[in-house]
Amino acid sequence: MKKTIVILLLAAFGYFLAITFLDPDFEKDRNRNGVKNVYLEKTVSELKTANTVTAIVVNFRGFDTLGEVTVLFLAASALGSILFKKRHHVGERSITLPASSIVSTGAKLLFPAIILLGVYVFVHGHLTPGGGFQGGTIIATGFLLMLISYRNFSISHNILSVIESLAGILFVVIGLMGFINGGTFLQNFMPTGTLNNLFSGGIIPIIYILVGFKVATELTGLIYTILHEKG
Amino acid sequence: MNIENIEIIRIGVYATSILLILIGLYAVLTKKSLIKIIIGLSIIDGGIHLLLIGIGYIKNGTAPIFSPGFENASAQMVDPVPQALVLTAIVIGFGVTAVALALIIRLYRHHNTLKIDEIKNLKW
Amino acid sequence: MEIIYLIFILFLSGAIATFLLGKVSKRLRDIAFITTLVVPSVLFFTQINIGQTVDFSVLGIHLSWGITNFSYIFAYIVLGLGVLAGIYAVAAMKGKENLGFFFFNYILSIMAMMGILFSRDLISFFVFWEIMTWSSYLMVVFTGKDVQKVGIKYFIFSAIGAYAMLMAIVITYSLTGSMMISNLIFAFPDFEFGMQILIPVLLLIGFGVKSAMMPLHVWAVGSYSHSPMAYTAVFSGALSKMGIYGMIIVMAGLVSRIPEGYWFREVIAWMGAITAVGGTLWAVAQDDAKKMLAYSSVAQLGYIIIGIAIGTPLAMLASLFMAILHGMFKGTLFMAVGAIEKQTGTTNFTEVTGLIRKMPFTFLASLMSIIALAGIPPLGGFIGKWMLYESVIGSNHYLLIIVIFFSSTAAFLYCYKFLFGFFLGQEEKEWAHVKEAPAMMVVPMVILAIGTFIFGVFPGLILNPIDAGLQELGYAVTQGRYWEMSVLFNEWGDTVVLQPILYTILAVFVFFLAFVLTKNFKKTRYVSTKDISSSGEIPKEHENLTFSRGFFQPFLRSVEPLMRRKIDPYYNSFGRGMEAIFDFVRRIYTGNGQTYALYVVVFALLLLIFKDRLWG
Amino acid sequence: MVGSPVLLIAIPLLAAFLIPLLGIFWKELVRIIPGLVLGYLTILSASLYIDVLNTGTIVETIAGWRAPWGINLVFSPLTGFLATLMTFIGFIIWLYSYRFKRNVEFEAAKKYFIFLMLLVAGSIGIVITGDIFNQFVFIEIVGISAYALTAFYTGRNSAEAAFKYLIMGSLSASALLIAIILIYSQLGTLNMAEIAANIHNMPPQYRVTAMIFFIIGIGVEAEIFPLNGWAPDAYTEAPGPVGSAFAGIVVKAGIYAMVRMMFTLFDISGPMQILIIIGMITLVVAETSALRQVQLKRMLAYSSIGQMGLVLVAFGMGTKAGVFAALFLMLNHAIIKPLLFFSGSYLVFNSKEKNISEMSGLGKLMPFTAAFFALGSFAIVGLPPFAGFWSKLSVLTAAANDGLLLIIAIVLLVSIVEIVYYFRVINRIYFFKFDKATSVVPHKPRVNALIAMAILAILILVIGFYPDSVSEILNRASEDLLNTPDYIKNVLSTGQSLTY
Repeated sequence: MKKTIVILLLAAFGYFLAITFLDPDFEKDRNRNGVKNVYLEKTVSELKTANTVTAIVVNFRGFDTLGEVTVLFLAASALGSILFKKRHHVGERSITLPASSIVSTGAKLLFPAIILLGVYVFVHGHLTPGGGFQGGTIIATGFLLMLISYRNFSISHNILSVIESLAGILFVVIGLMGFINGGTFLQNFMPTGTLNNLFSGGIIPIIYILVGFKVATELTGLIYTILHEKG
Repeated sequence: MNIENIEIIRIGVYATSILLILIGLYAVLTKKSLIKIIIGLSIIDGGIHLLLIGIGYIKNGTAPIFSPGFENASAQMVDPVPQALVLTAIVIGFGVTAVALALIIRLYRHHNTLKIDEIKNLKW
Repeated sequence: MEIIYLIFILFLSGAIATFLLGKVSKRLRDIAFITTLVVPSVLFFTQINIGQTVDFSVLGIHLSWGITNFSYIFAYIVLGLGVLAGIYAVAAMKGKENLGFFFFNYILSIMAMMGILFSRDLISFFVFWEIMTWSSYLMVVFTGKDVQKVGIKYFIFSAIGAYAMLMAIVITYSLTGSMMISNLIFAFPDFEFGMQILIPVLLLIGFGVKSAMMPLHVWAVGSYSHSPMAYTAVFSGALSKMGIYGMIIVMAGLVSRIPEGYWFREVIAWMGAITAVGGTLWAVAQDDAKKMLAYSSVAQLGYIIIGIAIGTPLAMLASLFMAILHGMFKGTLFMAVGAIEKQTGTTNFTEVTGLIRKMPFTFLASLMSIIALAGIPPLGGFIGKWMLYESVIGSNHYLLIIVIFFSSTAAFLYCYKFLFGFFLGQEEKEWAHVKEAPAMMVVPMVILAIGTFIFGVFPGLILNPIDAGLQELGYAVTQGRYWEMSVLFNEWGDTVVLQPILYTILAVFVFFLAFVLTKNFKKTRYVSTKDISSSGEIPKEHENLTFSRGFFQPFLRSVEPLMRRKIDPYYNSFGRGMEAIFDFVRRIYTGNGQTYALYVVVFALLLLIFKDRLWG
Repeated sequence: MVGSPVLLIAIPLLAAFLIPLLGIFWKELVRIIPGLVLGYLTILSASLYIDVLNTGTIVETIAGWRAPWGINLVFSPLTGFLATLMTFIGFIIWLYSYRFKRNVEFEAAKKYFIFLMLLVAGSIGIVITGDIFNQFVFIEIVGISAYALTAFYTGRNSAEAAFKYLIMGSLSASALLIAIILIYSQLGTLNMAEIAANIHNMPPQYRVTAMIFFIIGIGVEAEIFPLNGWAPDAYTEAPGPVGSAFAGIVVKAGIYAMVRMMFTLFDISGPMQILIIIGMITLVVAETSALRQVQLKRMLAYSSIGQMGLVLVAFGMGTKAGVFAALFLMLNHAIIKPLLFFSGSYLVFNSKEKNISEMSGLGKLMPFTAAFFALGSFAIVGLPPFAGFWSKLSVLTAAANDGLLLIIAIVLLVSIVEIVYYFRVINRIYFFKFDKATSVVPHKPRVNALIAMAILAILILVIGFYPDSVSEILNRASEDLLNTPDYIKNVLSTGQSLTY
């Protein structure tokens, strides 16, 4: 009964979404000369960043990214706070089954490669598809792999939080340096170099690397917290 | 490819994302398990992210990355803005999901159940 | 600095100082309290000129304060009663907890009443009205008895009244663009028909609550009887008159200027009549003096409302005269009850008897006030009632006059009950130790009682200022013309030369008093309760000989059909019904997160369905 | 020039990242730094606001890109007013909760202060940003801090409350994203001013649909009727100061986002029936639900929702008087509700089951707290001469000028309900006998908490006795909200950012 009602409701809702998005007029009247063209043009001419998406994420809409990093930071803190227990002891890991030797050996083998890949992805964020978030996530998967392969694998929470904090602080400080040098927050104050070089794009790669660190440590921290949670 | 095909691709993307949103909503509205509700929320997020990407699509578009020698290819590039937005939206969705899962752990600790209709100590 | 501001600043700072000093020293607190009441009163009567105004603006709304001839009349009641009851309160409340708070609220409500009289605009009027409401509310709940029932009831009704008034005020503002009362009165005849009905109705609801007009009176009894008696004197004596004050402005300023005013008058007059009859009957039925006086206040306010509704100059004079007199004698009676309560610990007629020798001054004050209340010459109440009868008959309300006569007559019953219950009858051993109340309590009572007498003998003392005040409301210059119409009162208002008839009445009265006080008293032999023989039988120890039990049963039985119609239960069931509905409404918040998610979707859907209407 | 609006966001974020680091060295810093930051923000915001009142709107671009390309922050008479109010309330909340969780683990306290600070920062962000997607990000920052703060106490049903909040919050975030998608796909921009300038080029069916999804997206934070199921639970279960932060800061940001969207983004002028209808329903349902509440905080929560309904009604009138009244209501509510939550928390703290019926006679034992509660109640129900009266009066006069008599009547009737439930509590705490069986031996409020309450109480009295002290500010703010062309012009004409 309830399901039927819900299905009917959703059908109606879907109908309204459909007449909005599937209407041929939806494409016809679109303004195709919005900010997009400016972004594409300025990315090359002023920021010298090959990857426009990165330029947008880090520079044009860098403020969003700062907020986004804050959201991640908040999520990690919130996890700690929500799962916080009065008796402060490190819980037993929930996953108690030992991994098979194939997995553990493979993990050992793969771990450096994954880290390396992650680092590559966020260092080349301004040149190739990829960037801090993607790279950070990859690194976190490396740690996830280690955590599920080795029961005793542990990471110092302090180190994680120091890296995390430092990355965040530096992000804001770079933003503020732009503020001091150029007059606006997050404004580029470094030479932009030439397009398609590793050292190009001004502060973009630096920020993206910081984001990479932050995402990696935060995701690892998240995984670590949840893994050590006894349900 | 002719224009009709492109329309079909585009509409297909939109339709898929709408469908995803509806599926997610269905899970949120009918499933009793907290975990499934969160999965439903994630599916909604997925649908919306797809929709967001979909509006950046242009015919025969390429990725908005300038390779050496193609510095003036911007006319052919898809809209980069939705991609940047979706990156942010994904991360935010991820953060919310993480918090939600932590809350579920807490709820399970407290109520010893994952059924949403049994967790209503707070009402009226 | 404007003297008007100074008065309010003195009141306010005095209130705060009294409150704070209460933490330090009791004596200082009492002194501060009395000073705060006396100094602004003296300032008011000496420094304030009629017509003097101060103007300022708040939030772009022009406001103005100033006293008029008309509000000056009420200032007599407020400040006179305020000061006297204040002196009384210091003694009466001695030893109670939290007195700083009591005095704070006392001063605030006096200040608020003065503010109401000063307000020449609706906003200040409302502000002071609300300050008066909440400060009196805090007095009602001060004793902590039946707080949830009585206090909340008082405040709900006050809020209904106040908000009805506020609605009228904002409508007025939107129609005239000004908050001045004079502008409202000026522009009122040009309003469209609906507004001409709505605004007076809303205002009358507001004022009707405070003046305890019939369907809105249910708060009055509980509140009057629950607040400390020292305050009830002000509450019933002065605060309820603020409702009368407003009502007069509405009836004279607005209602009389539109053709439909006739119906307003009839309806209000009949409501007043019902109030009078109902209040009287219920007063008769009470065994508790506080409640009896509370009902009696309701009834008296009913008379005053009738006079206002009739609206002829004589009726207005009568109403205002009765308003002032009622403030005096009801204030005295409440104080007397307070004194009895302080000395004996109870206010029940069935328990306390024979206090006449124990508390002679209280008795004297009560006696005079009761005579005034009952409307027996030469005390003031008589003149008011006489003028009222005359105006009611003069305006051809014959049915109304029958009702009024009925309730006036019935009022004698409770008047007698009050005197007999407390003061007459046999002395009980239990009350042998009772002494007269302290002088600070007795003196204000006696002063007020004497005042009642003086105003009864020289009505012109009040009637002249009232006359001047009525001119302010647009009544023609009367200068004694109207009360001269009464056979009994030829020229009393104008000259202090007493006519023979007055001498006669006065002589009789004085003689009677002298008789009571001197000769007869000495010859009386005091015996114990059981020292009687009734039909040859000597009563046993356990037999109850207190006559005050079951007073007037036959009468009450005969009027029972009238009294069965109580309005309280309807309000209560309405309130319960609303609570049940509200309780049902909050079940929307089921507590289930999934349902809330459903609400989101349904809400979205609703908006999408009606989307064509959303824009703009 | 003392600084720039961007610091209002950057400094708290910096401090939030710093706190975990500094906490390693000296634990007390964790408590002090948020206070310093919030205090600094208050001063900064106030001084910027004074500048704005004197010289006109400050538009701050970010990363050096002018308005439609980069994100920009708009510090106008309206947003400056709200930002100053929020930072101030945030500081007061910090002051109140400075010694909060003193005896408990350092970790918990650390997180509490981080979340609180980011809650304030996020709310400011919602208000001063000029970009709809950026607003979405800030809404999420506020959301996640709010979830975490709601679930702060591990022993209670707080996780349940937070979970409900989270479900509704993420559904609304999805709706907001759909709205953003619609706008971007049609207009190709995310900048509010540019959207406002071009909104009439958008085909009406998409325009209305986008508006609907915006309403749903922001409605959860703004606590409009069917979307506020989370609010009573969250207010009840969150720590006391957090309830006041919700009522004083977060809701205000939500309401602002909603009216900015309606007034500027969609450039609607004249009365907005939808806001009036939603606001009335919210008001009536919330106030009637509050009547029979057993728990004090829950009652306060419903009251808060109801007040926000009234604010929306006032905004919905669309006239200058209406907007003025709404802003006045917001200001008063932002001052009064925290006071009620502060003092109410101590009352709740001293009753065993958090029930109102167990607070008998606490007024005698904790005179200051009870007096502050009574003052707050008097003010919020609109008794003169306290602050709430003037805002209620402005709402009513604004409604009367539009001839909305029915609304006046309903608002006044609802006010009576409001009086009933507030006075029940006042009666209970003052005029009932203290009962050891139901109350615990009172914990007296600490000095810092008393100071925080006293500041708010003084403000209530000042505004109550001299409402003209704020009327100029509110006038400027309401003019700013209604003047869409100027907003567009200010934002789009700012080429380079300000220098200092």
